[in-house]
Amino acid sequence: MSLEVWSLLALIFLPAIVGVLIGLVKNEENAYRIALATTLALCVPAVGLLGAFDFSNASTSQFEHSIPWVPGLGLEFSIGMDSVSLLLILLSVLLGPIVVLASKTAITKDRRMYYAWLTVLQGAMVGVFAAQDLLLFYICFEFTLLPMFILIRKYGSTNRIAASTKFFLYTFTGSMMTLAGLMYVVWFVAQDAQLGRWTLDIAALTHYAGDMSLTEQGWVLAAMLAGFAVKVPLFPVHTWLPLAHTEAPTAGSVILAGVLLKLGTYGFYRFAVPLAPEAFFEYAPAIAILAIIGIIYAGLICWVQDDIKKLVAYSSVSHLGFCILGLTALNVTGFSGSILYMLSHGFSTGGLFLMIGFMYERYHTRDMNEVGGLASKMPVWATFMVFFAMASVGLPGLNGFPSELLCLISAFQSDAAWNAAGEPGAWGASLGPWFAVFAGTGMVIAAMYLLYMVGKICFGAYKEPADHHPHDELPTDLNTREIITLTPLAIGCVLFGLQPTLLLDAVSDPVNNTVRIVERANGIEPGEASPRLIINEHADDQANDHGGDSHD
Amino acid sequence: MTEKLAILWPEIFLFIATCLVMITGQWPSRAIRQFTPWICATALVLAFFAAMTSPATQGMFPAIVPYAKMIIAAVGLLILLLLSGTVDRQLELDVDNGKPFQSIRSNRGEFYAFFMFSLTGLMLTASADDLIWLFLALELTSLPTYIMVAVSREEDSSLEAAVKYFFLGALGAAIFLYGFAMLYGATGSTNLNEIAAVFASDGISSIGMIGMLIAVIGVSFKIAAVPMHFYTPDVYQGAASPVSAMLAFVPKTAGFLALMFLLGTVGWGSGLGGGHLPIEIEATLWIMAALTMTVGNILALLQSSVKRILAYSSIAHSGYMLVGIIAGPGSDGGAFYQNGLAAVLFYLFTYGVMTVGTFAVLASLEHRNGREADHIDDIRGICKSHPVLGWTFVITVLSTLGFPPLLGFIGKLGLFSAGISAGHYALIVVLGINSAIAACYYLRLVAVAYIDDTEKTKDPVYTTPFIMRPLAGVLSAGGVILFMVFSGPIVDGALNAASYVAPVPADHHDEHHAEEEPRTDEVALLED
Amino acid sequence: MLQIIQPAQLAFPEPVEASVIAPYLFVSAAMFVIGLVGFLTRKNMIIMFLCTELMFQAAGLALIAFGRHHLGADGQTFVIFVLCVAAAEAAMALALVVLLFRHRESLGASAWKELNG
Amino acid sequence: MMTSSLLNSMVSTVAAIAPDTAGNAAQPAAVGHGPSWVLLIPFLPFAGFLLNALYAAFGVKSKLPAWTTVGLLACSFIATLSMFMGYDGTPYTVQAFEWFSIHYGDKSFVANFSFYVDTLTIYWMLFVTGLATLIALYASEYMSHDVGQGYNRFFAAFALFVVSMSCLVMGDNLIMLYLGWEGVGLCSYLLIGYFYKKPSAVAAAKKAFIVNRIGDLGLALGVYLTFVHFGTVQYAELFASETLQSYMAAASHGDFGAIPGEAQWIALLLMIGAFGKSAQFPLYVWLPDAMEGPTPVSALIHAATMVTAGVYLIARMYPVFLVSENALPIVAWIGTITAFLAATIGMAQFDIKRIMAYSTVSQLGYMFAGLGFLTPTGGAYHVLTHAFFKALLFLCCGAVMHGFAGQLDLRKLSGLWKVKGWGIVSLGMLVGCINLAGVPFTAGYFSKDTILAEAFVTPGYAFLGWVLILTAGLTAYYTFRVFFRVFVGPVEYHPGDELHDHDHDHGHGEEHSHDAGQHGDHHADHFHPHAPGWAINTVLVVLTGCSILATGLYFVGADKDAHTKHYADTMVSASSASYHSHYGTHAFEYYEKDPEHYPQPGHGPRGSIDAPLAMPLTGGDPHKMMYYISGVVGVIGIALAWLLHYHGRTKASECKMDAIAKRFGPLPRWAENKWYVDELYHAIFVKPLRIISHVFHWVDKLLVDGIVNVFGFLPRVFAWIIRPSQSGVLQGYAVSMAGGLAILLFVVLIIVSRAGGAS
Repeated sequence: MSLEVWSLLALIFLPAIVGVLIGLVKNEENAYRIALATTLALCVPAVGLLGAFDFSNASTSQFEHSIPWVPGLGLEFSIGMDSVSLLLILLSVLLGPIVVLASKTAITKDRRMYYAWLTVLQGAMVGVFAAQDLLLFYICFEFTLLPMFILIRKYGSTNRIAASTKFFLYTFTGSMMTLAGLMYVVWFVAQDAQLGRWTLDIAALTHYAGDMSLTEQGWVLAAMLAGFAVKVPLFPVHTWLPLAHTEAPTAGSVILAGVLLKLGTYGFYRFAVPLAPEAFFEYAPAIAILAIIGIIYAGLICWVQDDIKKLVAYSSVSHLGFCILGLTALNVTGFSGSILYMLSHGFSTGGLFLMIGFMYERYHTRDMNEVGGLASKMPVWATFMVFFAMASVGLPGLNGFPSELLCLISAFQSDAAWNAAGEPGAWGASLGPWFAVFAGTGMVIAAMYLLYMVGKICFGAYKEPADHHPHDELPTDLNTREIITLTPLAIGCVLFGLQPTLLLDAVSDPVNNTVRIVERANGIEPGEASPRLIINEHADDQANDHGGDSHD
Repeated sequence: MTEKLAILWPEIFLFIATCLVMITGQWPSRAIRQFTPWICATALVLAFFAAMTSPATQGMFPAIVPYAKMIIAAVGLLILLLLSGTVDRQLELDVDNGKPFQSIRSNRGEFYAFFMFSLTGLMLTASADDLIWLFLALELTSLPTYIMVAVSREEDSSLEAAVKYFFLGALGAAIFLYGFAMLYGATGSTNLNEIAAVFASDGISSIGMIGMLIAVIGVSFKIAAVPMHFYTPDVYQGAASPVSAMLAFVPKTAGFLALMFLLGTVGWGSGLGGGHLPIEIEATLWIMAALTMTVGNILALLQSSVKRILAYSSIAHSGYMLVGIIAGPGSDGGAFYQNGLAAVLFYLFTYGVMTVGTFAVLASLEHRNGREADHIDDIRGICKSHPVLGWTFVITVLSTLGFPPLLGFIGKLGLFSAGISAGHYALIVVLGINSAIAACYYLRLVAVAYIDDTEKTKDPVYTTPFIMRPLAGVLSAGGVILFMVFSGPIVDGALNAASYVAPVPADHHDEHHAEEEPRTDEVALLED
Repeated sequence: MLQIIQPAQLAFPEPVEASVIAPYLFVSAAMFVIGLVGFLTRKNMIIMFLCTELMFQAAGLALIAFGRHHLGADGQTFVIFVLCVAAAEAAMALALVVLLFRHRESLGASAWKELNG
Repeated sequence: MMTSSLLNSMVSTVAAIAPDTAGNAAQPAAVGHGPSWVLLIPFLPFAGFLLNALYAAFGVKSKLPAWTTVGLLACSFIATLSMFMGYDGTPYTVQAFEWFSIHYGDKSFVANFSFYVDTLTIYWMLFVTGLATLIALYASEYMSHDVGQGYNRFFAAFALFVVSMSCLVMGDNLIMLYLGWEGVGLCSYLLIGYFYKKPSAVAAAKKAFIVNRIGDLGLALGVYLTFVHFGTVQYAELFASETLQSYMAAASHGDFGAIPGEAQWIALLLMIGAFGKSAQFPLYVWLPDAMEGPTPVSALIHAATMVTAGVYLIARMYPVFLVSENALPIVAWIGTITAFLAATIGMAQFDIKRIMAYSTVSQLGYMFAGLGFLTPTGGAYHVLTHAFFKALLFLCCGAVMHGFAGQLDLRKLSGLWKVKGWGIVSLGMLVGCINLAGVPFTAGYFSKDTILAEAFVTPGYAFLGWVLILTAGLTAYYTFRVFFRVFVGPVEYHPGDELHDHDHDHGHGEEHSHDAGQHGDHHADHFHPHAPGWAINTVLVVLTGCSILATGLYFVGADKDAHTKHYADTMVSASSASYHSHYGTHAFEYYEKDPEHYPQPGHGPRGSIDAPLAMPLTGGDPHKMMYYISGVVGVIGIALAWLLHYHGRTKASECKMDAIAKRFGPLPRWAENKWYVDELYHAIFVKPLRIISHVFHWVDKLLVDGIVNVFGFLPRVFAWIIRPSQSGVLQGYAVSMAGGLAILLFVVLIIVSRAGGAS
């Protein structure tokens, strides 16, 4: 095994081992130290992997290694990564030290257990993205529920039991259906005359799954949606998220927003699209409509929240609508935008959750009617708050913008009738401009609710809860530790905003591949011109006809 | 005859041990009395190895014997550990305090003997190829457990459990016996292979079908399938935890083996394009499976007694496993993923290990007054107060939930893939939804034991003085982890055991066997 | 093993028609149903147990009838084993009932309903 | 298959010949790479932003940020100047770094962080950086109350604004423009909300951002559509695109039917963006409220530069607007409506800064009307002159506000000219006012005339022309109303307090009470206005000079070869805002030269050709007639203002107008209340949306989550239902078993019989 494989294994298993160790240490303070040291140390192999990754060959799975596990089921401990996985792994690893740092003063009881599970969660998340075996993916996907469940149930606020239970059961129920769907695909591929063996290798499955009939794909897609859509979450199966986010400890919220929701979108990208390409093509508009409803509906709900954390939680629903919209566009811009969204959303929303956490530690309330005007007391805090809010609004130059832009453009593009360019990889599904228009209102709504939040909490006259007592360990404004926690996220926001092309280049190959899969499955030849181009050639006589088409 | 004998060595070892423990258990010398479980253990170990070397048999399931008996012996060992101290506790205390030993008061001998009888019966079930044999083996498995339930605790509730168990058990036995009679009537043979051959050549007559249905329904009492499940929670709750653990494994295994053998006679080759049981049986089992899972799981939601929860969960698990039975051995039988019977065999082992672990934790805890831990508050915060037990509990419960990547998940995966391969999508959806419902109460158990804050209770629980019980738990939890990682051999074993030779129509059979088989038998008889 | 007892066939040179055994089967079925109904309706545990015995014997009767029909010894063999088992059960049942009676001074099955839910 | 490969070859053929055909067009086809020092223009202010941010982080308590900003902005201005000097007529791009590039097949979505320099860019950047430098200098004094408090923050946002504006104007693609667009929006938000303890400022900032966001949505969709339709968002590629060229050709014949609907939609969508940023009806409501910000901000962002971004956008994308049948007429109408509406409101306001704000809205309306009248030159020229004189006016108002403790009510100030130290301010005000009023031979006069005349030149817009002339009169009236009330007449002043208070200590609660104790001083008779210092005066002098000198621009810079008449014309005509198609050529001149071939569109934006091309009512060349007409109208307005607000006025608060106003019934009150547009918007948009949001919230809580909870609860319900079967009674169990089996077998029987029947 090469060093890279060892690094990857370390990323998955070291947290688990350390988690056990943390559970055994005597001193609670040491739990924090060990967790911090581990999460920081894990950055080394992660960066090493980044360095060793061959980006010229980004769509093939690299650092592959597989260990037989349950041969009877074809289950192998098979890991590896393409560039999409690599980036998501980096995201997960990066968030580790941040959430550990952010928890230092926030968590005061049972810290061993807390840090142990936080660390274990790290490994599981890496496992999800590194899995090259369908069931290994599923196992890690499901396993992440447990640490999160514990973090919410044990360290959440008042309504934590209901929140954690709903979180677990909702996603668990959905993913049981997903398991059934995935197993069906595996079974189908095993029947394939060409392959004729039972395999859980994602690449092989992706290759053969497109042979399923449309009906089969439809059911498989429905099954996968049941799990992934809940995880994302897509309207109308989103209600667990605000609750979970609101009740979770800060670190939990950050991880939830930063990575765990991305498991759903990653599932969409990695499984729902390639394994049911025709069905996805067929039902993409329906999914996109749900995404758009989510964008608007959740956005408006944000606007009337009093609980600041709930506001940000609903904003996640709204934001991830864009991510799904990009996926349903089924074109290169859409997938790129969506992957970018997966990466960048964690930074801005994660940042907002941290901000709220820091505020909560000081004022012990999340009610925006009780605190306000914090800019005068906590200028540094307020600056970061405005910064992350703006990143979340999708201000160009910050991280929200490139992904939002690409997702919307892709929806616009994603209609043969509207897409004059007619290039391969461009038009994807049949969404069209109206999707972009309605989704675009999300931009306005995001501005409404985030500025509403910023206006209430940062600006105006200073207000504090009646029973406010200053936190013993914390200064009025952010301390150095907290600033250090926020800085990487802020840098990430700017970096993603100004250099999205780094990421776009990195994911370009896999994305083009995925688009090819969809196109091939739907009988679109590479380089085939869209009908639009023909119309352009004869613009004079067809213009009127076309006008009718475009609004269909 | 020797051929039969060759596969019966495990039973023989167990039977010898049974005879021995009946004597040693009553022995005045304490050392010898306490040696009793070790005899059982030795026999079980011997049986395990004897089973390992069992040759293949002829018939529908030629390779089932070694696997089935090995898992029986292995889980039997765990249960044996768990049974320590169940009976004669007061008696031994009295002896410690200088009272003379009164063998009349001692239950030890018969208790272990019954346990061994029951395991013998279970193993015999695995070797059964005849209705008479099957009937006797099933009764041998069940009858001792009735007594064990009754004597396991010196409380009224164990008697109540025993009476319910016994009467309903007798009813169930009567039902499947009547089914057996009709099967015999329909085919003229009690030999399962011959019955299968008749069914294969002449089709299944209506009396045969009714007989089969009645037999299946009767046997489903053993696995606590709806609507034959009613006794389960009461009996589990009434019996001592170790005995409940045994009840969760032993009759269930017997029932599933019997179901496999019975259904093997009609085969899974019916339906359009094959791959299905005859529709009457499939419909029955389908409804039964769906109801069993659902009823088990939803009723478990309302319980506050951990043992009742586990009982209902045991019912639900029978429902899961029925999916494997319905799915059958798959079309080509070459792979685990589509062999539902292999999945069932694997799951039986999995379930045995997990459930023994969970019960072991309960069995290891008791209140000051000797009342055993049962209420959900009794396990509150045990991860703090008794870390080893607590973690055992958490691991085994999560595994029972089927939480990946624990052993239970791998077991459930087999059922999932077999069900899907056989095309029973709706049933798989029911299974999925039920797993989620089940998650609700398993999570409650995990949360109570591990996560939630603890308050001081008036009546805390303490560990029992029997070190073997936690040991059983730890071994189970260790097994869950170990076999999670190295489940390959067991999966392969289960697959091998589940390889099903579809019955050959009787006319062919006659040409081959009717002329050759009896001759060998006669020779064998002469040699004897 | 059971095929060895082939000589038993000698005693019944002719297999009988299904119609010949039909009455036996009716009686058997009736016994089974009576047993079942009795089990469901009677409260006394001893009588309940006897009802299960009745069901067992119904099966036995059916076995014998079928055995005659098929001209095989399997049926009778089976019945002998069934009788043994029934005897064993009876022993257990009586022991149990006595024990229960000591505790509750009642033979009614409904005296035992502590465990429920 | 055949057709597709055939099409492929056709596509590639078209692609191969595209550069040639593009070369024929007048659009800049070959775009070279420029010198990289051009990057200094945006990056120097960016350095300023970073430095100021660092100062803020380290709590610098001096005027250091101001000097940093002024210095860097000056350097940026110098760089712009040298860009202007060094420009050789060929547009070029300078790339800072890659931003977006996604490739698929042989196409791509490319939008780099690079800058596009042509004459329009230079034209805009010159006054943006120049004014920014001056206003930063002004602010160094104006904001001096806040040294060590919000000073760093102010200049950081200020510098960031210039960065954003540079990106907006100089970006080489629409995405960069969008970046700048939102960037200036952010800075506007931050600066309007500078006094963040004041709820009205926070509300105004929020309103500005959100209203702008609505426009931004339109812009964004326009950009997307541009990309989807033309396959590029880069100006150079877009203007050279074969498709656009063919549309232009079609449009020049009035043949809009040949242009696909979605291509025409682009302009309409971009237009919405422009309306938002440039405060056009119906999205103008944010701008008057934006006066909550410090006055330098109002001057730079909300008068001179940012609000002209809409004009820039339309000018930049003029080819795309030309191919849209309805876009430019709508722009013209909206511009005119805005100009008139804002003027009527401006007439009734008493807050001088608000009056200036409404006049800005109104003047922006003129610019838009100019764009709509097919004279981007006129629009751009008015942008330039307006930038100078409106900045001047705002800065003068700011000086007044600064000196009189936040007093802005024209009823409470009078005769400032005579107060010691206020000469320069008053002079500046006068110069600004004559420009705004369109007094003959001022820069404002010429630039406004360019637009007005074009209304009569372009067929179909005569009515709008008259409305604009009327508006010009109103403008002159309300402009001089301010001047006559505040700067001349009897000397009288009352200090403001509330604004000053906020101006003074915007965010320090501890000092609040301390300050409040001093309020008595302000109200006391011995209040001494705080005359502007050297920085303010210098800036005012420079700007006064610029406003006067801007007149000269009308007479210089003509380019005979290109048939342009003055500096602005030359600059604009050499850029994408020019139109060298048949359709776009100056209609009047074209008609004169070649009436035979005058395009006769049936449904073009110009309406019917039957419209008289001579000046209506008066006849003659509209360009010449307008000199007289608008001059006269302006003077009438001023005279009215003199009569009603100066003549015989003895007190600051009373004048003849008060009596006249009463005769108009409720109209003045309605105008003063801005025709209740804000209230209307609140009632028809905000309120319903808020209600919908609440409804959604409850729907989410009760219905969506409720269903989930019901499903979550269902198992328990079923469990409660079947729980009685576990009664604990042996007999019960037996009965249940038997009954269950009976039902089970019955169901199976039905299933089997069904299946049997089917097969």
